[in-house]
Amino acid sequence: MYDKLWLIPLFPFLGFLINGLLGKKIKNEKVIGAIGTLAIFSSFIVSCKYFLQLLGDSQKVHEVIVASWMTVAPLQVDWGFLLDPLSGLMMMNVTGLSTLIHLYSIGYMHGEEGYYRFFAYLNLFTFAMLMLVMGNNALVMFVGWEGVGLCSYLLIGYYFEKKSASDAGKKAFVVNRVGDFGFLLGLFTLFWSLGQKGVWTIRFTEISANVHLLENGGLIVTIVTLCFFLGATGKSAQIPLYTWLPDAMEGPTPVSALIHAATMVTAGVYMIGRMNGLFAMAPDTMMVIAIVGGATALFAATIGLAQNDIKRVLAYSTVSQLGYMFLAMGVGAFTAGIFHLLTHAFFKACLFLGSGSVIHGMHHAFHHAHLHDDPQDMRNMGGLRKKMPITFVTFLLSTLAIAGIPFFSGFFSKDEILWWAFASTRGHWALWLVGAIAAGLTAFYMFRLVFMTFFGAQKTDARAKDHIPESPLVITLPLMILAALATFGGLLGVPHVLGNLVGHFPNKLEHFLAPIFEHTQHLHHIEAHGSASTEFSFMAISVAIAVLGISVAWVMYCKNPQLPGKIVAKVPKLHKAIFNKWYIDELYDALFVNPTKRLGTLLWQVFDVRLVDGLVNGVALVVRGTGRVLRHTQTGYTHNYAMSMVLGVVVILAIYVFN
Amino acid sequence: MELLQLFFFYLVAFVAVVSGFCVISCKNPINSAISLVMTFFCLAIFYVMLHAPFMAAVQIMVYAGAIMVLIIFVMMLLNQGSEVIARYRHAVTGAFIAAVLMLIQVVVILKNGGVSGMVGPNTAEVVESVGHTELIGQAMFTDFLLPFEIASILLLVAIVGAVVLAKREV
Amino acid sequence: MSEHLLSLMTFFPLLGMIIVLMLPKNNGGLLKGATLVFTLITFAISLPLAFDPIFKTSGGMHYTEFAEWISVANYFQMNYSVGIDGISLWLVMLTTFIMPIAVLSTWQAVTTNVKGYMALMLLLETAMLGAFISLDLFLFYIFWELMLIPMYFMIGIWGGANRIYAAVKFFIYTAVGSLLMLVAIIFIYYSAVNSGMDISGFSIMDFYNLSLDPELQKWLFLAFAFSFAIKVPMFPVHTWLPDAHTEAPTAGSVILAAVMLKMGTYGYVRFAMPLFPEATQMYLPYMAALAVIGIVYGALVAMMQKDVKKLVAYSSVSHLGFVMLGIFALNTIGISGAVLQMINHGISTGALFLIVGFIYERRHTRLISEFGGLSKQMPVFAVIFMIVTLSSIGLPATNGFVGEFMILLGAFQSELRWFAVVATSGVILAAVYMLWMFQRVMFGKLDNPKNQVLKDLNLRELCVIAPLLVFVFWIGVYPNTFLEKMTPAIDQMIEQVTGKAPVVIESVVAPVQHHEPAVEESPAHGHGH
Amino acid sequence: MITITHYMVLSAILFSMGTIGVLTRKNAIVVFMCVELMLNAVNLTFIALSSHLGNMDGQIFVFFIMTVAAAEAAVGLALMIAFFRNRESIDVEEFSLLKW
Amino acid sequence: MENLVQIAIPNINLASVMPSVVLACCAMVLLLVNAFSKRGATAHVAGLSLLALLATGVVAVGGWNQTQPGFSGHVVLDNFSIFFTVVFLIAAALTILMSDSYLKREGYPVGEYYTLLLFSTVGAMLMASGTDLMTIFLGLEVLSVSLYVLAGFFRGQRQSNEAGLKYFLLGAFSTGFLLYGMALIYGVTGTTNLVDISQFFQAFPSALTNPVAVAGMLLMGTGFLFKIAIAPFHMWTPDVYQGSPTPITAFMSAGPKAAAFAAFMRVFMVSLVGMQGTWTSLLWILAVLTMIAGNFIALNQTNLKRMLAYSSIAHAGYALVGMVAANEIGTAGVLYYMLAYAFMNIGAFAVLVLIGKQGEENLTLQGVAGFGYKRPLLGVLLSICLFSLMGIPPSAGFSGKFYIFAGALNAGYVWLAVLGVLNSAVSLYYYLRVMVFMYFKNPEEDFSWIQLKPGATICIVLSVIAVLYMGLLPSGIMSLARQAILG
Repeated sequence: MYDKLWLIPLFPFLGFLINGLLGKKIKNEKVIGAIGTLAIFSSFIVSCKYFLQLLGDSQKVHEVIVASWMTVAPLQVDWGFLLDPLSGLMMMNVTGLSTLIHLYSIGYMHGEEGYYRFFAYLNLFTFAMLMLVMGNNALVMFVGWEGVGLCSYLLIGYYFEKKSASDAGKKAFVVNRVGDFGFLLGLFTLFWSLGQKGVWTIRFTEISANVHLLENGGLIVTIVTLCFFLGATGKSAQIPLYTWLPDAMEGPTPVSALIHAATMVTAGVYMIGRMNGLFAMAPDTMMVIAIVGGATALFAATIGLAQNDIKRVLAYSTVSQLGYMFLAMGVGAFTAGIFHLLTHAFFKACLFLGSGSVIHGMHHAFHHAHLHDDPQDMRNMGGLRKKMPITFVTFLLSTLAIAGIPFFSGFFSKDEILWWAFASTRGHWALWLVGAIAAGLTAFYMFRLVFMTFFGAQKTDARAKDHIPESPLVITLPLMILAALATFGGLLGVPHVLGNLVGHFPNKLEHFLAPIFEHTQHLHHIEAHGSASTEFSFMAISVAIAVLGISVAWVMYCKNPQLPGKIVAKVPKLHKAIFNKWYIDELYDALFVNPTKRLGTLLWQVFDVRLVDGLVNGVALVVRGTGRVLRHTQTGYTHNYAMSMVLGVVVILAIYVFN
Repeated sequence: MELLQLFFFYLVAFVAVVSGFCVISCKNPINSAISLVMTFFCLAIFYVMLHAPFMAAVQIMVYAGAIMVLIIFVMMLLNQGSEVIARYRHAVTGAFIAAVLMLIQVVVILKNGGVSGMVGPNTAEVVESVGHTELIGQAMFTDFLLPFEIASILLLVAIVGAVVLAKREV
Repeated sequence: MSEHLLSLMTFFPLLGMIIVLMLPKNNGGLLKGATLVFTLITFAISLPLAFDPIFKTSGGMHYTEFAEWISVANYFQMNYSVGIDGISLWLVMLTTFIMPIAVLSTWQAVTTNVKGYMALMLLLETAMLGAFISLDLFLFYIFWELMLIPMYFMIGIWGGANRIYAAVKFFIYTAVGSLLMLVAIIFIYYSAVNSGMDISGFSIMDFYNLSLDPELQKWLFLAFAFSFAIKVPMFPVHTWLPDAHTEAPTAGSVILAAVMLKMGTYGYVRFAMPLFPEATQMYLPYMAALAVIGIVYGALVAMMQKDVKKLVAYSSVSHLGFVMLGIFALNTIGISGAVLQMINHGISTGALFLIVGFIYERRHTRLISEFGGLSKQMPVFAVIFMIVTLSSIGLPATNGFVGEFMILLGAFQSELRWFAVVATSGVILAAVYMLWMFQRVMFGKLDNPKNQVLKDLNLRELCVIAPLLVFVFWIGVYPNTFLEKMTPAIDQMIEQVTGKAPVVIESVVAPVQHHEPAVEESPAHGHGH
Repeated sequence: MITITHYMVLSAILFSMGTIGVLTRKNAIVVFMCVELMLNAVNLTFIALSSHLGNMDGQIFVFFIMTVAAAEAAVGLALMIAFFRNRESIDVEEFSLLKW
Repeated sequence: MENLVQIAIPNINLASVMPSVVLACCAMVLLLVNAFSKRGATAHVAGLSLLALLATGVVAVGGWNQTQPGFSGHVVLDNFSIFFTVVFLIAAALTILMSDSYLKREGYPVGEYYTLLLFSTVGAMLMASGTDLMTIFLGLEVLSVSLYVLAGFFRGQRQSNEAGLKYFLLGAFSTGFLLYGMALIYGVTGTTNLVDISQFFQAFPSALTNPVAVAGMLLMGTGFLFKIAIAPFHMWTPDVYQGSPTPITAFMSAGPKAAAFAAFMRVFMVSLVGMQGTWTSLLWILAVLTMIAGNFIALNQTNLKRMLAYSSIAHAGYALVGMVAANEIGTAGVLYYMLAYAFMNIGAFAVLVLIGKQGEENLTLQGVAGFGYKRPLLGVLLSICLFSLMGIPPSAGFSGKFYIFAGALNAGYVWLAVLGVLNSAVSLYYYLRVMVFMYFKNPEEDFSWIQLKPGATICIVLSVIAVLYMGLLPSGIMSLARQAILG
């Protein structure tokens, strides 16, 4: 039935192999692009088949073991895949978006050196991401988990000749590794603690079937989940490990769209969803997750306020949105979290691709005019809506979605999160408040972005002004599809209150994911309780906040463009802090990076060379030195030799006769 | 009688020690050599006192007669003048201290230990009656035949060696 | 034939050495070719071992050979006693596998005294193989010491600028440890004799049954452990390694890293621990602590190195710290991981040294600062370097991950839990130093004019490194090929050390389940790798 | 009564004096003479003991010691002559080509 | 005069000294042959002396397992003495093999050299087979007097003069102590016969603690230790070894040392076995001191002969460890080690003999720079000898050390064994340094003056073969050594 599930990751892998090994020989960009895209598309088709099959299947959880991996009693790890609603959804998400972005890349990456490399990496990424979401045990997930990190590293450092790019790639990998450290520790602890109860396993199904053996809310569970959460913060760019994501914008834009918005960064959320049974047992961890998520949402949003690089704004926005997802997971709104994951994938991918389209155009123009202006700096843009209409429209739709304007996808998902944050048994009003403020800020900076880019006067250098083209169809087609999804995707999970309003429009997503989350939520009494009217009023408040944010943006960046400058002049220090990302990177450098380097140097040059090796050489020196001293007893004078004999005799007699 | 013997012993011993001291202290090697001969004579007297007249004779013939003559001859040949004793005073002091320590040790050892009280067949009376030379000869050619033969080899070696070393050309 | 397979395999290189010594001196190609053929034949001889299914079922010694060797009535009996079990099997295979690669890697690097070099390589192979298959402590010691000689000359004659210091240091440092071990070996023998045990020679199989006084064991263990720790090398007796590695010629570094360092870890598994079980338990935390310090320390020091080879050398300290931790986890997972990691380290670090050799041959420098942007000029090299780097970092689906994971998991299941936690941080540091190095060498602008004319890898170099890459993924994806043959032997070893059989717990499925997963066996099962 | 101890103490004194001579004298011939003095001290011991024990072995021993002394004298003096030919000296403190 | 009638013709049992007699006679014949030979033509003398050694060897080995006492208990030809005899003969033969070309090169082609060498071998053999202090003393003197001459053999060379004279003066000095010790033992026991002494001590155990006996033992030990070159009586060694003609140095390091060991072991383990507690504790300390003195000072040497001299001091220390152990394996180990050392050390010296130019100024570390490249075969052979001296398996040196330290461990001297192996670790440095210069430095000279004369070549090759044989298959010789000490 589902035994060909392994085909899904296989296709991208084949694509990777073909492009990676032969790409250099093929040379023809079209062929390379086609191979890459087709590989993903095939995988998408197979995914669709199985997904549909799953939809119609009453049995919702399927495991397929392909081969064994490590077998050492009591450890048994297989190469196996798991298909259940959650992984099915992710699988669809990944393959679908990936197909679109591959398509987009054909146009976007045109003419780049190492074109084949890009597609190979992208294919590899998709493969890894599929392993991540489809793995039936924690270790296969970890393969994908690290695999996507690797691809992220490779793709961020795609322009490896640029130091900032390779730095960013390395940073991404290392920070992710910090998270992986947590993941591994969590895994070890889990394996051990379950093993103590007689269940040696790392298979998700068995884990969730046996977690009840552990003490509910106990220390072990808390430690395990905290460790896993540390892993999630690394991958999903949460406080404290978020710093790599904004830097990751050094990669080509499709990469940002696919990896750093739609798929990889959501892995943490997915992982928590995958192990919801375990996390639900640790309320303390859940609280930590919610707090971290909320804080990240707010914190990243503040930084997003003052960035001028179009992609950086989107990057911080991503961090912020991921924060929402964690907030959702933290308050037990698993479905909402996954929902937001999906809608965010749609609109954020669209936003990134749209920004890519803009950059593409700007780059084209600057190139044409032989200018070296930054094509990503929004201060060089403005008024592009006329030059790039399709891009503008799709971008605007997605922005509306992210801002939470009613009936766009973002509205439904974000609103449900905020509602749960307030009303969940594990929620708190403060969490809601943080989320709401962040939502307002999001609306503000997103529209700031839109206004600065597409509205107002064209601030582009006059020489380049007239050479900004609309992107080709291969670029705009994915934009349009994504914009459509961003607009209507929310219908997947219409909240009950709204659904009831129009006559039992079901929350399809919740229903679909019920086999995964329902049991947990029941078991741990996680639910959002509140009257419909309360829910409505909250909805209204959040809409109001969003509108407020948009309006402020409109006032500041359309109506009265001098205003921002004035505000900045009033609070220069604050602005500088925000602009410089609250100096967190500098702080980390000072706290971790530099001390580690200094420690390394110290250990090497002082401890290792002087002390440890010095001791070794010192022993040798002492021995030789002793020899050199002793050597001078051999004076060559017969008298001395005779004397030594006599003294020897005297001493020996003294010792042995008069002992 | 015994007192006289004792006195005589001390007298000879005194001479032996004094001449021994001259050996080590005379600046002129010839004087040292003469003193050494003196010591040898004293020892020969002791040998007689110890009922070993043959050894006394050998002592005088071999030591005083042969070896010392050889030494003096070489000394003359090399025509060495007198010498300062040693370059370093403290070396001399050290040597004295070491040697005196050794002496003290040996004396204390002798005092504490003493030698075997066993008396073999060749008591003074037997020696008197049989004759010392006879006894020596008897022992030498029966029990000590091998050492005697080895001694001959040793002397041969010494001759060959001396010739090899001392001749002027190859 | 098969009853003398091990001897044949071990002494065939020696025969090769004699033949090589008789070949004309000036024909470098012939000498290298002959040596390559000899090492390949040795590999071929050893291949049947790898396919023998007996290792899957039995943890004992197989292919044993026994011959009285030195026998002095009432004093000593030393035997030529060899055999192989699941643990030594893979180390033997690693040796025979690495040797042709090492020979091939010298094709252009060694131009002077080719004959001597080749002869030493073959001698070294015999010594290493002999050490892995010896079942008699005395025999083992002889091979163990014999290894030093060729390596000493290889470093000293064909090494870098500071080669003399490195060679002498290597020799003396290692010998100090092994001499103390020799004392301990003799001591055990007498303990066995005095205990009235009926022993034939220095057979470890007999010594395993010896119950020594724990107080005594402590000292003996220390002697063995010290000797092996130097060879491993464990912190703080590691300082010979960076010097030796840096100065050795490429093939020397490869063999040193890939095989000779394993002697130390192998020594713990085969000798130090099973012979002195009580002492092992006693020193367990200390050894684990040193291992963990080695992991972190090696990584931190490696991070700041300016010389690529030194960096790799220090990374070995770190990696072998993992191996030691796994060994002292004293459970099947940990030790299996450790043994696997020995092979992994051989492959990955061997490959890294080859890679360093490739660029050294081109640029005659190993300073990181001399490079930069090589990816552009040498794309194939870049890919291979990247793969090897990742394997060294321990990326899942490469060999390094499987080993490290099992080691850490094993250590976590044992009482070394907190050590495992610290050790796990090693995976972060590994990424830091390796990627930083990779970045500085391969990425950035290609602005050094000397680097702008570099040629990518040629066919020979690809042939040298390709087999290693195969195993990088093979072990990463399907380590069971190796694991299934080593676990019986490891279980037996654990039983010897802990006095009880390792607990094998069947997975107990909890009674309460809210849904039954439908497990479907794929038809691809079993040949999915 | 002259006891054996008298002789032995006397010989010990002579032996020590010989030692002092060896340790202090510069002239190689004198050094050798001091060695002879030591040997003579031993001879005295042997003969005294021999007499005391009523046993000829000691005297025979002395006989051989004398032979040895003669042989050594021959060889030693030859060595000194050879040395003197090259160095114009037989000062033991000149023996310092070989050291350290 | 009726006493004369009582003289009974003693049971001489000529078989007991047959090897010595054969060799001594041959030596005397050689003296005559030499006298009638042309000046400077010494090759046939060398050849004849080899034949003499061979004949002696055949006679000696023929007596294996038949203990032949003779000369009223003055001498015995037992396995112990035969084993040592063979060691001396081998040392002498190897020395002679390398000597001929050497003597010609150095300008002293004198036939008496061989005679003296043979006589010194006779002396050594008598030491090893003597069972009476007198015999041992006379053997020692025959050996020493020959060696004084041989050490100073190059009478035109200042170094050789100095070596000979130093050796002579100090040797004579130490003889004084030896004799004094013997006198004291004689005084206590009333006999000089080793068996009688041991019987005396068995009969009167209280005499064992008699200070005179202890002092006698110690003083006598001093004399032997001087010959073995044990600290603090070792100081003559480097000077004498350095100054002597190189083959003689080689011989001295192997033959006389073994002879002194033989006598020392026989005296101490047969006669003075009752004082074992005292002398083992003394030798324990001295062994350590010796190893340290030898090894540590050798580290700083640049002259190869001098370095090997220090190393021979250290090796004497190792061998002494076997005596400290004083058990079967340890003592057998000493025997084994003596033979092994003869081969490896003489092998090394033989190569040095070849390397040296006239006057041997170039026998320094710098002088062998690049030697391994220019003369690869010789280089390998020298390296094997050096590895054996280091005690790296599989070589004779390793097996020897193994047995000795095994003996020490079996007797419970763990720390002694540990110090021993640590010392041998120290020794690695200076041996390795020779190889550093041989292989790791660029040649400064082409070593074209080296001519592989058959004698020296055979000497080296034989040594190396023996070194490897004793390393790989030591059981045969070890069994012989065992039989030797068990009588």
